[in-house]
Amino acid sequence: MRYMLQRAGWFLLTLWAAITLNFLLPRMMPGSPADAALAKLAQNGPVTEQTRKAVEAQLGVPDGNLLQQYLDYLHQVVTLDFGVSYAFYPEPVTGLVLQALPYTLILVGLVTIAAFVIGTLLGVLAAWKRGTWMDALPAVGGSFLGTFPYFWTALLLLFFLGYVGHLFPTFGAYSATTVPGFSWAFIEDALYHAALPATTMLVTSLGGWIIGMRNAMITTLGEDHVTFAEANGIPGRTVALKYAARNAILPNLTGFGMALGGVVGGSVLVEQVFGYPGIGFLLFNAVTGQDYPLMQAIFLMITVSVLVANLLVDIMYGILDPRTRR
Amino acid sequence: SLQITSKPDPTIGDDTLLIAGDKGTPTFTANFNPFNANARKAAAIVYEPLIWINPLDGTLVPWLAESWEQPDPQKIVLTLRSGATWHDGTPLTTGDVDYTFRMLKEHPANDTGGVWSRVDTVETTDSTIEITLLAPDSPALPVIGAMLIVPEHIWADVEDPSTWRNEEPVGSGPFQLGNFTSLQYTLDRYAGYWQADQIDVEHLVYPAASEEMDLVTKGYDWAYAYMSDVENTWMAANPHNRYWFPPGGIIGLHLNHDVAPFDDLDVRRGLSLALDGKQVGEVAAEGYMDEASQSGLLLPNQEDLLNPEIPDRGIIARDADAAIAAFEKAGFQHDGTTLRTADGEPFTFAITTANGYTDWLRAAQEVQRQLRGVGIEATIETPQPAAYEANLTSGDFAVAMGSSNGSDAFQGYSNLLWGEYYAPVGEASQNNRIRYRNDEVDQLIGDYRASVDEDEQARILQQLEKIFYDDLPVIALYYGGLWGLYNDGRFTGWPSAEDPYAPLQTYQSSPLRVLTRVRRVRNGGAS
Amino acid sequence: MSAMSTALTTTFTASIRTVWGNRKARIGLIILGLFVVLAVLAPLVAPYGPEDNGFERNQGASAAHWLGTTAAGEDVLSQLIFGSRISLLVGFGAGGIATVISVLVGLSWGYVRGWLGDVINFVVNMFLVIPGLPLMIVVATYLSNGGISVIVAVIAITGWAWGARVLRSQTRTLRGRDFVEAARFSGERAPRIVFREILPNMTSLIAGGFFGSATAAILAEAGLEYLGLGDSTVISWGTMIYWAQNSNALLTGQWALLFAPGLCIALLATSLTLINFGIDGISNPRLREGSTGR
Amino acid sequence: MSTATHRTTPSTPGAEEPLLRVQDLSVVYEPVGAPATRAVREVSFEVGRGEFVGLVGESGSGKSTLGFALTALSKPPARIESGSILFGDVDIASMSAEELRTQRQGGFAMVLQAGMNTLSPVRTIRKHFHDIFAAHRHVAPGDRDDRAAELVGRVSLGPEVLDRYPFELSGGMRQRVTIALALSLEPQLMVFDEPTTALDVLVQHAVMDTIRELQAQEGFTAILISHDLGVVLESAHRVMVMHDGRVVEDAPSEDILRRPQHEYTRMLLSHFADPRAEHVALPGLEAPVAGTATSAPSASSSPAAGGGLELRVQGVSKSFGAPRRGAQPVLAVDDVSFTLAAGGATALVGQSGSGKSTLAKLITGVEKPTAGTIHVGDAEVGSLRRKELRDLRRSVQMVFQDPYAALNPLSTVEYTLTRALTNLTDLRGNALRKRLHELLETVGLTPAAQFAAKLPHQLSGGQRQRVVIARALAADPQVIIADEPVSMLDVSLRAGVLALLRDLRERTGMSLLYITHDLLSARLITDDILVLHDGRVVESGPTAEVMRHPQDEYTIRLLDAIPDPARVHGARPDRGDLP
Ligand SMILES: Nc1ncnc2c1ncn2[C@@H]1O[C@H](COP(=O)(O)OP(=O)(O)OP(=O)(O)O)[C@@H](O)[C@H]1O
Ligand SMILES: Nc1ncnc2c1ncn2[C@@H]1O[C@H](COP(=O)(O)OP(=O)(O)OP(=O)(O)O)[C@@H](O)[C@H]1O
Ligand SMILES: [Mg+2]
Ligand SMILES: [Mg+2]
Repeated sequence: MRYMLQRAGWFLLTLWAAITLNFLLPRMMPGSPADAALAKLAQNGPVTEQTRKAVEAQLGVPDGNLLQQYLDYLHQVVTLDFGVSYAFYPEPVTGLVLQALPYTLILVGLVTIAAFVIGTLLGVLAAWKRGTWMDALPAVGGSFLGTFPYFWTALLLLFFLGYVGHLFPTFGAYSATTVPGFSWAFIEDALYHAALPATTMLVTSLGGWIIGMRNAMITTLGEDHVTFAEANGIPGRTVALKYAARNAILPNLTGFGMALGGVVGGSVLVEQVFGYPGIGFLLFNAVTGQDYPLMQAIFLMITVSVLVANLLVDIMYGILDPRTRR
Repeated sequence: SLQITSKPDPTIGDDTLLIAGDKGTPTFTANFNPFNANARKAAAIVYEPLIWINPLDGTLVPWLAESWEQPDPQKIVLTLRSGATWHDGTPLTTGDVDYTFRMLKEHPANDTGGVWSRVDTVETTDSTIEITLLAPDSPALPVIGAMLIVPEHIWADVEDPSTWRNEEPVGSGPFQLGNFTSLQYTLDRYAGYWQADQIDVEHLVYPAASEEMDLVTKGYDWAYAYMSDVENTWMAANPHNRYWFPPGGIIGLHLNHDVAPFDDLDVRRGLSLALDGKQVGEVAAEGYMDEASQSGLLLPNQEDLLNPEIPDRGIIARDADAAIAAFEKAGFQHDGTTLRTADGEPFTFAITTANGYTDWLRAAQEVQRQLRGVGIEATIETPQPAAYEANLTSGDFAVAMGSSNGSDAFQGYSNLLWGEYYAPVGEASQNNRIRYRNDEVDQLIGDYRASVDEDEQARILQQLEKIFYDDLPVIALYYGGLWGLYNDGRFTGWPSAEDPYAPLQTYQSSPLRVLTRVRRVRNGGAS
Repeated sequence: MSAMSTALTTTFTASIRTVWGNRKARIGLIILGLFVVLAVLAPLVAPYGPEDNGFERNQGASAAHWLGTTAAGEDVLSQLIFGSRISLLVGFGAGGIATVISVLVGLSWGYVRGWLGDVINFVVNMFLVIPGLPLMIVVATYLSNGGISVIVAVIAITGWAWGARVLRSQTRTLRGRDFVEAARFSGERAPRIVFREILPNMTSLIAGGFFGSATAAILAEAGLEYLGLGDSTVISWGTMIYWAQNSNALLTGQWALLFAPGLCIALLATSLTLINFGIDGISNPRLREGSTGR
Repeated sequence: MSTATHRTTPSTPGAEEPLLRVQDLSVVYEPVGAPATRAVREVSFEVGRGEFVGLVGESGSGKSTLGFALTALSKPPARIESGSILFGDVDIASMSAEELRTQRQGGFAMVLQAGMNTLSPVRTIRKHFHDIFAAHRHVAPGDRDDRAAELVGRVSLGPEVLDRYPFELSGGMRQRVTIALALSLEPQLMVFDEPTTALDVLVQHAVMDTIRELQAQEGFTAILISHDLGVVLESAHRVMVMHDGRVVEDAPSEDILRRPQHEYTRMLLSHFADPRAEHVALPGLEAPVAGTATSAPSASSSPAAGGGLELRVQGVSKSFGAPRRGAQPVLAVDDVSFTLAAGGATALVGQSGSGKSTLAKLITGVEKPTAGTIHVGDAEVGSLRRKELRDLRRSVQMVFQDPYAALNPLSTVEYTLTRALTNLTDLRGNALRKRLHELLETVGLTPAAQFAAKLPHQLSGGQRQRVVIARALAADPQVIIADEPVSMLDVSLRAGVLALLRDLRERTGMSLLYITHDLLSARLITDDILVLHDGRVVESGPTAEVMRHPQDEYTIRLLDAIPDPARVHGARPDRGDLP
């Protein structure tokens, strides 16, 4: 009981500190939301004193002293009402986030899971077929692809398959003519639009999982219980999957938890290149637009989901590793 | 090599103009409140101003106001056009104009033009609007004229017009909102428009995807973007693609006059002589833009305003020896390689430019290179745009890349140089960010504001040009371009250097004028 | 300390031999070596200065400009060669700083007990929980004036926590070893035990962490530059892509402008990953090359 | 090969056709980036059906490698270089992977060394059985649970273990499960690779009994690999002795015991003794005769030595907080009192987990007692602060159990000793160097200069243990706690280290607390003994007395657990044969 309380205490403290940091970080940035808005306007010609006044009146920010802002912010966090965005004024932050979230969750989330599953399986295969081409290809190939800069891979795919090949759409999560909704036409369209961004992320993140799993597998394969299973004539597939892989996957779960937690942050670079209306894009706009409320909401979401994902991994660990069950 | 060509959407009809006039981030939110900074760009043509001002040379074109007069410098009387109606058929009256003024007064957040910083009272009759200004202020006319008029019968019921999103706008412009989705919206021709006979385009399509890549590949009819190597990109993509890049402002070095040694004219002169604006423009704008005149005018647009006394139309040639001489006059020493201050320290300063403004950055780098020629080692600082804004407004800079002047020559000088706008370093000043103070200039600006005589105004302008040339408040480098791209395959009548009736800006009120002149190409000729 | 140095030299040469003995690692070392040579000898190797912009703009490949010229009239090949300096600097700089921080934190964290450990745990968790790239973006925006050193700092600050965690658990394992207890019986004090007895036994882990961080740093720098949040005045592979993108290199058919720097980043990062294959072999002999005979 | 006697006739009857025929087998390890080692060299032998063969030899002599080869489990980097292994009349090498796999049922099985880790940590015992049954389909699905229960019953475990995870079982139980799993294959040949090494003395004894009984019942052919000649002699009909990759002797157990041919075998035998005997001796080391337990420090102690200190332990207890949530706290040491006289030598014996190391930690101040007091001389250890504790280390030092783990692999001998000298003494510069050489000479590492420069991996196990002892001696301690200092060493090295400890004590007059589970060594070097059981002292007194006439039942069990070949073969090794 005391242990649980202690754990919960640290969890809450971490959460609080993260929330506070999320408050402070944006405010450390030089310039105000109005400056950001004016900088945008200034690209269409010189901005006058009067325009600044109007913009400042519009955004009406920031309110009061830092302490007051902080208290307001804490109140927002507790009530989950983050007010109105500056960069997308006068859209409410919650609406913006809720609109972007599904795309990110589906695109980045599915890709993360798929990358983990495929990468892990390939890693198992590579370790099992060690020293053959089935090892070399995924291990070296995967890690080579993994070193490609995200955005660069994205740009190349976009260029060759999108603009030159006209095979895939080049922008957005669905076509302008499709109505978002739960219809087959929309889902098909959305999948078509997600193909390139998904491929980019899959290709560049696969390598890490392959190597991680391969190394863990090789270590496990040398362990006595695997040798003993082989000595008992248990078929190779069973040994590879039920004995070796089942154990080797454990150390990779932590990484998977971190990756899952990062999903809601979206993939700034990929979303940016493909004009994908996810959280990553939103976040980039929030940062460049000095949009404190939006930044805070997104940061909070990421922080909480990382914490929660880690909690889930702990639970998953418990299920997969009986040693931690007690 | 791989040449990208345009592949227009076959579903777009002959009467439909594809315009890259708005950019999704990455999607559109429905916001057609024209006073809102994040409004959809098309809101600026759904609503109309009283007077349309040509951003190229500042000429005024009667729009909702069919005429106006300035009986004295403190009064403006506008006569409203009859026959204009709102998209719902309601007639547009002086009541709407009156309402718009009142609404802006009540909601300063919407008064982005700063109308109420100049207006004292507004009185209307059935056909006229009489405006009394706070002070003799003849240049207030274009500011007031540019104000967009909104319908009282709709806006009066809105609780807070400054946060209202106005998702189904009812305006008076040539087009009304058609279909809106988060990735694209269309405007449809309004048959009841007061000059409907001038509108030949049936539909305007504004897609959210309007990156350079899209402009070239998706068959846009009209776009506004700085396109690197335009000949090999935009022009090569379609035989009917055209471009026109007239000057729209002056890009130069903005010197902080409250920071030594930039308060010293000899130093400013030295800098000016050390720099070759042509070369800077060459590097920054790939040769598409000319060297800027130190007169502060946009040449050739404003050629007729130019003071003939200014040598070489205000172009100051690079002369390293003269530059060094000027610096030496200011107490600097040049030892053959390095320019040193009076204390013997190498002279160095930072050039501030906003991160992401790549043409400015290229310019700053070229300036840096050229300054090495006179022994100055400058550094470059690239804060994010918001921080750049904040730094310049508060005077926290020494030398900055900046843009100034523009279509309204007087407005350009007064914004930049008027002592009224002066604030010491540390206090905010949005207009006179260079912290310039000159009694002679203040006198001239006062005189101009108090005058309604065009000849006198022209004379005053020439004097201001001369001061701009002699006193070098900013070092003009090259012209910032108005990057118009269009395709004359399906539509003709676009503005051009020969017929500069409007710039090709896709934002603000410019499209209002352009769309009254553009005509469909009817039989054949389409690509 | 000479005993230490001979011991380290012995283990070092042995490690090098193990790494070199791994075919993949050998290829990695060769590639890395090439890049280092290019970077060091850039002024001699590059045909032109990286900022010489007197050439015709947007040229394709030619004898004078093997990879063409940029939109500002600079020679792409020369930029590519000089750009290796920044990538290496950022990679080794940020990777090095991140590694040092993770070593300092990870080892002390693994060694101390009680509330201090909880506090460190808390701090490290914060850095793990705060989203990396966004944090990087915010800090980069905040410090956008400092040039490449800021980028290095930003990447290092956001990149050490994971390594600290790994090193901490390894420290925990090692601190229970008899030789650590024995050092205590020899009257050694805590810092010396941590950094003299424990640390050298984690060399391969630390080296692996270093190369991992360096790879991440190189990619992060490129990402920041691409987003326009880095220092666009320096010439690095990241800024080259940024400028290429800005000047529509793909539209003008100057795809080498975009392709070459990306490939260089990938190659450099790959070389570090390949070296890590060999380092994995030091810490875990089972990973040394070989086949299961299956 | 010259001295090896090849005996094809097993000493047990009933062998017609040999089950296993090994001919000129050589196995080589070819690791990447390291030189190749030939671990098994030209070995030839035969094993008949139902035979129980022992395979002994010191660490690294190639026993496991041979075992793996026999059961076709050699994996890279190991490679069978030459020779053949005939199982029945098939050559194992000629079998395909699938044939081999099926052969594992009803063929050959292996119980791996370090049996603690041979079970998958995330699968229940039942699943382990089911996997085997499913792989070979020799047990109908409906009968599998019953069969599994029966098999665990054969190794004296209840069916409830089937639903446990390996980590929920003790080491001995795990080892039994491993044996049951191997049994489930109904093999004709079973290779046991050190099945009891990692286990406690008492458990070790029980597991060996199980193996013996099973072999007698089931009649499979058994090959028992062990480094402990005692264990092997107790069980096997025939013994093969390996040395440096070769089988140097192969003879029936009795012959080995009575007429060892090979010099190496004789050496092994010479290190075998019964601590209960009146007269106990190893080469170079003789135990004090029972009843004459007087080992006052000899007068000729070295001038540097400060003589011994008295160690008084009074009513000391130590409990550890619950290791897991919900579990009971562990009372590791329970009300222990004893006094170690200045210059005396006391043994602390007991099975694993009885609290020996904990007591050592309490005495050295690493842990604080929950109750009671410990005095070293005048200092009360429990109340010392960090600084004072460091001072205590000048007089109380520890010799660690595992010489491989107790030395930093990256530090030279010189560094290790210099650090101890700098920290614990005032010697600097030349004086320090002189003392360092003196220390090395004291522990018999000569020439000192040569050893000083070595790294641990360049030393043999015995040499390493000497360095560990030298480090403990650096500050001329008055009390030395030696926590199982020889348990990791081969027999051939063990006696030397023990002799060294005893000599040191006699020369310097320091007090020695010798912790061990090995009663023989306790008998050899201590005067008094404490038997610890579950944290409590169950018996104490002069060592020889206690060994010869144990009172407590636990002590008797401990003594009984010592392998005694004589019990099986009805004879003690004939010492007279030895040179
Ligand atoms: N994987 C390996 N790679 C290289 N050499 C090895 C490997 N495994 C064992 N050896 C070497 O082979 C020789 C024999 O080892 P083996 O494990 O058979 O000895 P053992 O008699 O079983 O010793 P122990 O009693 O310690 O278990 C040793 O010299 C050892 O160092
Ligand atoms: N730090 C600790 N925390 C909790 N329990 C402990 C701790 N150290 C020892 N114990 C427990 O105290 C008991 C005695 O352990 P100790 O190490 O003293 O035994 P030992 O006699 O030295 O055994 P071995 O022969 O295996 O070394 C065991 O049950 C052990 O699990
Ligand atoms: Mg072995
Ligand atoms: Mg112990």
